[in-house]
Amino acid sequence: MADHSALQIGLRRQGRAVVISPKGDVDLTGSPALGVELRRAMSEAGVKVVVDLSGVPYMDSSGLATLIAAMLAAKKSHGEFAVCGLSERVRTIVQLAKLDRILPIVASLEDAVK
Amino acid sequence: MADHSALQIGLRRQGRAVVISPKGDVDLTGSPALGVELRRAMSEAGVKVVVDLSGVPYMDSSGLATLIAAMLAAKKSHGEFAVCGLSERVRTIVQLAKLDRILPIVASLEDAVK
Amino acid sequence: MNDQPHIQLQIRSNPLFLSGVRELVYHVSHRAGFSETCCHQMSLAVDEAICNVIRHGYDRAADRPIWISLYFDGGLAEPDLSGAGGNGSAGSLAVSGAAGPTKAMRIVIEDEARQVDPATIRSRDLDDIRPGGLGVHIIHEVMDEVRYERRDSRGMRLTMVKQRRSPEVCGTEDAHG
Amino acid sequence: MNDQPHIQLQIRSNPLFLSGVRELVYHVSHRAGFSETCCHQMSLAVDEAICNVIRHGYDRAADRPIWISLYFDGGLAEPDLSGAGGNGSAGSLAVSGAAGPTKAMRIVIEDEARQVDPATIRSRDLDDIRPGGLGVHIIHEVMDEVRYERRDSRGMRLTMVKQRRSPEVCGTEDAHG
Ligand SMILES: Nc1ncnc2c1ncn2[C@@H]1O[C@H](COP(=O)(O)OP(=O)(O)O)[C@@H](O)[C@H]1O
Ligand SMILES: Nc1ncnc2c1ncn2[C@@H]1O[C@H](COP(=O)(O)OP(=O)(O)O)[C@@H](O)[C@H]1O
Repeated sequence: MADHSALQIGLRRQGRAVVISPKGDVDLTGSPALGVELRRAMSEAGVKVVVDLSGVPYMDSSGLATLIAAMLAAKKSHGEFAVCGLSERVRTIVQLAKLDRILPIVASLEDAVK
Repeated sequence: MADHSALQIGLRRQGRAVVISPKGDVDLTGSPALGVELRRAMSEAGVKVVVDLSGVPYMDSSGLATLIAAMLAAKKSHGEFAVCGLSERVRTIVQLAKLDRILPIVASLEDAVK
Repeated sequence: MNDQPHIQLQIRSNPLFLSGVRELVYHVSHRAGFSETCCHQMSLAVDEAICNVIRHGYDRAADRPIWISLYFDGGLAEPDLSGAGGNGSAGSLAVSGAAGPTKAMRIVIEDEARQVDPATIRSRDLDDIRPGGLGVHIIHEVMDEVRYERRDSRGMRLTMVKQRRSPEVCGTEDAHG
Repeated sequence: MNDQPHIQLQIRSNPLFLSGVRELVYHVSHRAGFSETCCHQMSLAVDEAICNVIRHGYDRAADRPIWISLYFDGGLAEPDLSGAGGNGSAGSLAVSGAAGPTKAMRIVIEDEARQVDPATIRSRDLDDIRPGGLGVHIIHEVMDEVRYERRDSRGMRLTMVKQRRSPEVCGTEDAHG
């Protein structure tokens, strides 16, 4: 059984990027914390913010909304933002919401932090 | 999320051994099928029957009962029987039932088919 | 139509219960023979629907009731338990649980929250890219039927149906005995 | 003691529902702050108890009712949802869900099956090695309190309690905003 504990959020620098790695389900209980970390990371000028979803087995529309908010905020402030590491299941919900061409999804973490 | 489909039971020969590999939860719905396979395999003289539990994330007392029945049947017919591949979680329930010193548990499949 | 649900769940409107409800829905639908994808979809739809009750119906109050009823239309396999208990008696192979006669799963979610016009519960234009407003769209995408209505007394009722397509019998199809 | 359960589940006595109920119990107890081991133990105890109702109480009939009630004694954290919906407003960190004030989990399982003397529901001598007769032992091993009783009307009631030990706060203990 996968670990379905409450969301834990890792944070590290990798070159010019800040990589945010939630671990757990990004649902209504976890999305607010992810949003807080995203806004905090983005408040720093010149960084690229990368969300690595490889530790996220499940996401619902509250998680999608959090990612869209981050994307829009990045656009507004001319910052950079990328998402990577989507599991099959998370990819499916991104597609269901027709966000697969809108969210800046990159193939791998290596590409994302470039 | 682990695959929690209904129990699937693999069967193969490895040297003198018949290896039975249930995949899925061995609970009240799955134990009867495992029991059938065990009895079938044991009806053949001279084989060693090995149950590889590495594909079993969960087992309850109906699964334990099935393993005990197989062990007793093997004793009665002077057959050989071994269990391997217990996950932490399955090992815990074996211990709870105080069966860890009673069931013929071996460390690995290689040891089991020897 | 059988009007006693196979499973009825009452929870309080605390988001901490979402994951448990999702997993319940996932596992029982899987045992009823739906494909993994369909089970994920149904658990997602239930999650979205409950989130909406919590956020819109109950204004995020965490202690109000929500009822979730699951109906397996067409019935459900009854595993053959003979031989279980392991007393060594002969027993036929249990129905694998994946091959139930279930034709569709019906999920009904009810609350005591404020009543709204069902027509106002709808998806927005997705071309307008903004956070939020995705839940109802997702529910409609993954379920075959979706109907919101006012309950007689108070609160709302959401009925969702997912058909089980025949080639989606998953798992093994073992011979019986 | 609060007498409205946080979660109440009614299922029919079909073993196909066991996995769903186990997962529900596992996940909600995890969100209430119990350690993984304790969650596994509680889901195992519920599985064993329901199996016994199906096998001994209902003689394996698959369509009889079983009620499972979950009480989080001491209460339950209410995650802070502000900021959810992602509209960009500031929001404090949600309570991680692992740090609830839950002191104990109480699980009550009820049926309409034949009434038996609670004293006859007991574990056997485990030195006698034979299949079966392990469920009640396991339930007693993993739960802190176990009480079987006759219900007023008909059927039996099993009440099981598991204390949450304080050092077992699992997951992160993030600062609150
Ligand atoms: N259970 C409900 N009770 C009342 N209104 C609801 C309910 N579910 C959805 N709605 C309405 O439908 C709209 C669309 O919901 P949804 O697509 O989930 O997006 P969001 O919740 O982010 O607004 C909501 O804004 C709300 O007005
Ligand atoms: N829900 C129940 N209703 C009636 N009798 C029960 C119930 N649960 C347990 N029992 C009795 O307790 C005994 C021990 O149960 P258990 O330890 O689970 O082993 P087993 O079910 O294999 O006999 C059973 O044989 C039965 O007589």
